[in-house]
Amino acid sequence: MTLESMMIVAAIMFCIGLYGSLARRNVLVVLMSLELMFNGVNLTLVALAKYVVPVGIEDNIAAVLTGQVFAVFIITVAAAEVALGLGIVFAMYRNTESVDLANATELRN
Amino acid sequence: MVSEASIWAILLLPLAAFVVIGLVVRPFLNRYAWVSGILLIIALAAALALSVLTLDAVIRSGEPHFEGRQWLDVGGAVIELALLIDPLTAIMLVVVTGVSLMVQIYSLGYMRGDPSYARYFAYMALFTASMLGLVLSANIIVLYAFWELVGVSSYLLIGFWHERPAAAAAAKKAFLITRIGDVGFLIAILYLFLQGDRFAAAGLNPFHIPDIWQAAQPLAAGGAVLGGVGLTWLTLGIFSGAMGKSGQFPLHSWLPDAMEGPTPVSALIHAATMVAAGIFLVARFYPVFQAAQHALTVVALVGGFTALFAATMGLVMNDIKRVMAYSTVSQLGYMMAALGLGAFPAAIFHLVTHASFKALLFMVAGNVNHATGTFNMRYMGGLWRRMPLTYALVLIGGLSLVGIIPFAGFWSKDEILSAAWSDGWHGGGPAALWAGKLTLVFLLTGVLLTAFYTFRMIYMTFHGEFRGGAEQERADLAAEGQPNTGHLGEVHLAESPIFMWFPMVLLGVAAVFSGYLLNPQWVEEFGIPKHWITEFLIEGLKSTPLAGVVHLEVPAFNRWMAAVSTVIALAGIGLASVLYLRRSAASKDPLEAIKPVHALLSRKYFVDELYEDVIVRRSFYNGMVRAVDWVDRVVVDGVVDAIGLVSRNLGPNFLSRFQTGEVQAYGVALTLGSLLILLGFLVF
Amino acid sequence: MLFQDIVFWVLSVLAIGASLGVVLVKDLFRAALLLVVVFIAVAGFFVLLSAEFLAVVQVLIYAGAIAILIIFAIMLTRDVQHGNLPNRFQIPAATLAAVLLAVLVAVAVDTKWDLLAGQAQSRAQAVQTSAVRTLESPGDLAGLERAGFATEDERTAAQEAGLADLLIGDFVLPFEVVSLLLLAAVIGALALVRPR
Amino acid sequence: MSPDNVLYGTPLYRFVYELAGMVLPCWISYVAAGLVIMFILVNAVLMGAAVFVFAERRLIGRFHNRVGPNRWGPFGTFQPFADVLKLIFKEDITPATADKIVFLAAPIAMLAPAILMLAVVPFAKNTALADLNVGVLYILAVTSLSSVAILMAGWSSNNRYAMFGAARGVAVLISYEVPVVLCLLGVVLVTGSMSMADVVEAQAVPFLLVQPLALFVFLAGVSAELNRTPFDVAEAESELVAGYHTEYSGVKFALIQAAEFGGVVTASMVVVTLFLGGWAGPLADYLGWFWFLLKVGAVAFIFIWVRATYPRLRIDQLMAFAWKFLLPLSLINLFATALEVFFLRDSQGVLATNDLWIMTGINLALGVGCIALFGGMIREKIRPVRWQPAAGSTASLTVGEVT
Repeated sequence: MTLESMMIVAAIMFCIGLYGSLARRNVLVVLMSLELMFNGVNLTLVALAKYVVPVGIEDNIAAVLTGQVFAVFIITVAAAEVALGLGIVFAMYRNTESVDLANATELRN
Repeated sequence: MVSEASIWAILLLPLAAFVVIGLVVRPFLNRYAWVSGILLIIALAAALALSVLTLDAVIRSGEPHFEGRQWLDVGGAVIELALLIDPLTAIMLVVVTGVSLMVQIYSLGYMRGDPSYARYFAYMALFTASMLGLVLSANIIVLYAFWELVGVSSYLLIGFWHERPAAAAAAKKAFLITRIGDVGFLIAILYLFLQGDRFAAAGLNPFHIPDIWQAAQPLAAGGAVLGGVGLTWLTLGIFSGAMGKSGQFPLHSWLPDAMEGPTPVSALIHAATMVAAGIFLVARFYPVFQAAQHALTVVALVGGFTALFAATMGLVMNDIKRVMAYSTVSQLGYMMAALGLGAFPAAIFHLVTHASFKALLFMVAGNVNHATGTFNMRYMGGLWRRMPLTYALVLIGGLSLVGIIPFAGFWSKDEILSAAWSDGWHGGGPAALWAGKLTLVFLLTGVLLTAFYTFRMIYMTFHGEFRGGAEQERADLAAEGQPNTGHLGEVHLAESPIFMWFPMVLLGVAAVFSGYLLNPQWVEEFGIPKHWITEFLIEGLKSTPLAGVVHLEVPAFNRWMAAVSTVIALAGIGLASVLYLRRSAASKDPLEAIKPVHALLSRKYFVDELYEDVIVRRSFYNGMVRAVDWVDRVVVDGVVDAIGLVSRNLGPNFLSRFQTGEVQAYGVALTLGSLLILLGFLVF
Repeated sequence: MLFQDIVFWVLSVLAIGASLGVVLVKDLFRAALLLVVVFIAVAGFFVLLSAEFLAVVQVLIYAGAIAILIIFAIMLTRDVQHGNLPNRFQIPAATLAAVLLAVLVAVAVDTKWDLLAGQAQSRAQAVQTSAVRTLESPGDLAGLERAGFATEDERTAAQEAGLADLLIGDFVLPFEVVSLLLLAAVIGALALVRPR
Repeated sequence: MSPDNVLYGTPLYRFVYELAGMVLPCWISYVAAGLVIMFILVNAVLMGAAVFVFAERRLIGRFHNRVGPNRWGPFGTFQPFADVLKLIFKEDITPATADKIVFLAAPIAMLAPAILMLAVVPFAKNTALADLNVGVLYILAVTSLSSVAILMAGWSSNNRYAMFGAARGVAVLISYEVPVVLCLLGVVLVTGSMSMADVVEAQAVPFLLVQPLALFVFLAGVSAELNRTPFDVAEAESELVAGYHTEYSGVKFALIQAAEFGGVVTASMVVVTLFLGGWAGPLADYLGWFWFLLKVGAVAFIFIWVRATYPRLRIDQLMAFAWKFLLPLSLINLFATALEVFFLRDSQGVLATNDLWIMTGINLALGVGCIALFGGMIREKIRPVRWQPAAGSTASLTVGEVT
């Protein structure tokens, strides 16, 4: 297990998520794919925090935790995103009886 | 010495009362609204005690000096939260907290039963706190902040009964007109900001008030940062702020309208706080003004003219509070004239005595209103039998206002007149000398008119027969088919409750004694040294780094001037007695006989019309706005139309093809774009 | 390193396989369950990366809350069994994702990372694993010494290094902003789903 | 050798690993040691569940004024094994319309949290399988997984009742998670650490006294999360035909039951660790496990007692209880604890025993006061509502009374 292998796994997860969020009709699958992307990013951050020399470590050993702090923020933002995203999904489902993103084109032209 | 904390407490106690009333009592405990009045009175009593301690400390051990706390550091301009405790501040603290305390006690009775009881006291607390902050600030920016807070809270209080259109309009008017003056003040502050580099070169802070004093002094005193035309305009800018707040001509017109607020508010605004703020501001910057003689000339002329001008309008008013209002404007003119004439201590002295007797007079008006339900003097009369105590108090207040020996107003007014007579000021050229004499004439005429309108007011209100009060007025209005203005109360002729007359008695005592005892003219009395307040204030200036620069001397008691002014005042009283004392209920106002003059005066010299019609409607609407409208329609709209034309054609025909509305299409494009950037970054 | 390698490979296969499942499985409910598997696998990765706190938070928030919400949303919509259909961007999206993956892998492999070496890494690990705990007992201090904190000062610094200090110290502004964001999200979600 | 292994600090693991390492290759001994640990854990949970089931049935019997199972073995001790045998040999039915894989996975997923939770519980000094730095948070995280399992069971059965039961169960779990997390934060604040061993060490005064409100909220929240009466709306037999495990039978049903009763045992262990001083007691170094088991028995008895005493709540009452009663209480507790810790701790951030006693005094008073206050306010909400039939209807129902 090295930094590179960790980052490659994270990149694969990110790209699967990217594919899912671009190529699936169901808005719930898109949301789940977004979560995959978030997880890939988090994994990268934590891996970098573990292996790479952080800025400012000469002054403060706590600098090795910076990546984890970022991950905490991302998890929080992801929670907020899901809450809002599902709210939008419900609103959309209530109005159009569908969760198909291809139907949600009211902003066309 | 007093501790810094206790001085901050003077400011913070009313502020805390405001916060507690506004955030706790009003939203949650509105059933127990009486708590708010008690709360504010306790806070103010404590503040008054601390103020007296502060004054005592300043008298005994000189000015305390406290280090400021840095608040902001904006682009090199350091703004500090600092206290400036000099004799002027110490006296103002006692006056403001004292009068405010009396007014609050009075309000307990006057405002009883008002649905917005807690809101009233919250505003009052804010008002007092901002005035105290204004008095205490050593930094001109902080001072300006409190200055505007005073404006805001007066707006709130004047418009307290905001459901009445007249009150709302009056509040708006007061706010707007004082704002016109404040623009000048703001420009002065900005000018100081621009001079920041020069101040810094002299090691001074352009916003620290003692530093500004020093900067205005000649080179010998370590100043000379400010000078010449710039200094004159700076002082005029400050003066314009003072004009707005103190209701000097031509910005006086808001002040009589401000009577729409509750009467205790009028008492507070007109006695100790808002209008005194203008006088205080000029006094605060007095060392600066002194370096700008031309500005002082302007101050003296404006003050003198206002003293006379307002008094003439007071002659014909029928609303008892409006008489008081014009009287206040006129007395403020006296103070302003005294400042302009170099009699800085006399102005403050008059401010103190005026605070006591004018607050008293307003409370009398409140009592009268309480009894008759109206403010219109034509429906009063004969009240002295029913309200003997109020009558006695109004006599005290009136005689003090007129300036009859030995009441308080006599001593202070006399000092102003002596200063005007004695050329007690320095450095003015022939023009300035001429201006001084002109001012003296204004002021002496003002004495006559003051005596006349004061006793006209007393006679119309308290003598003769009772003319029916609010009920009669309501009937008359109905007969003329005019709408009821909505604030006519009920008639019950009796003395007011103890909450209302207790502070009045205290103020009455002050109105009798504060004049001589604060400033004994000949010998030391009860341990109070001769010319105490005058000397005290002058000492305050001399203890600053400006010693030797400020030339002020205590004018001796001028018995000729005293005699002349007394004679003139008695003449005014006599004239009023002749015309009004034996007047029958049915006869018309004798002054209405001189038709054109009466019309001119009762329409207030058409100043409101001038503002409304000529300035706003004609020049602004028809001139400027038309021009701007043309530019807007032709130039601006043309450009907009052109842009619209282009985009209208570009959008549907070309750009809209790309907007499919499918979020994933955008996502693909986004990914493609960022991928291209990434690849470009990697390759190159 | 053997143990970790085994675990790493198992977790990798699990995470990638489950991710693919999330995107490709027809049945939405199963996709959501596979998402939970991904989350747990990522939590396992976090443990491997000595971020225990994050691992637990990952399970608590992602698997315990977010996944549940998504499952509820899935159950409230129609066509769960065959709900996961591709749209017309399938081919461009797959191409783009593949190219992006290639680029990312190239970057990850190609970059010369400035790695923590030897002792520095064991120190970093000691700080990271104890990121949410005050180290006081003699055993803890001995552990720190073993990790390479030789002097008293260094040990004190390591004891005091914690996520909480960073969150309300250096990162207090983002922290507050995120809390504001959460509040806004809660209000926004309520406003969106309230019955009209 | 790997010092990075999470489990490596555990003496048991190291012992097995080194023993196996003598004869086996390195990586096999890793796996073997891990398997041994798992074996112990699973069996501990299953045994705990068995003992608890027996105790519950006997005690409920006593509460009902009857005898309870007493046929097989001394005092009927073997009864649970007989039950298990019966369930194993019963036919294992999977509904035709069920989602087969998920249906199979759900009982396993349900048992997993109970087992995982046990990994951080210290039975005696230095006996936790993994003394995680984040032990308390770990417990919360692991319990939150069970909601996924319940949803799996409910959804895959393809049955209305099962689905309703699952939805209710998850709603209850999510709602009660909030006060539980908040009240555990109080414990963490006093301890200054999330490690379970540290929590035990820090209890110079049992947190039963220092954090009475937290204990109350935790007990209520945990019994709701475990679907114990009076909070068992998710599997209410009389309304939902046993809720999410309607369709389960045979071994799978046995697993679900084991998960539930094992969950009660592990929850009791957590309560003991967090609030009752864990292994602390006279001669704790030698008799720690004894004190621990004694306390666990006491807490488990309380669970049984509550079950025998209170009727089931309605779902809206349940939600009101969580959001309007437990949540404010836990917030008050958290706030009060934070203030107390802030003012009482010394410069090192440590609380002395005397400080704990001070907190005990304050918190006991606060707890009684708050429960009295909020209890009065919530009573209005929880009180049974007499349902007024519409005009013309002859039906007369009573909603919300004892079921």
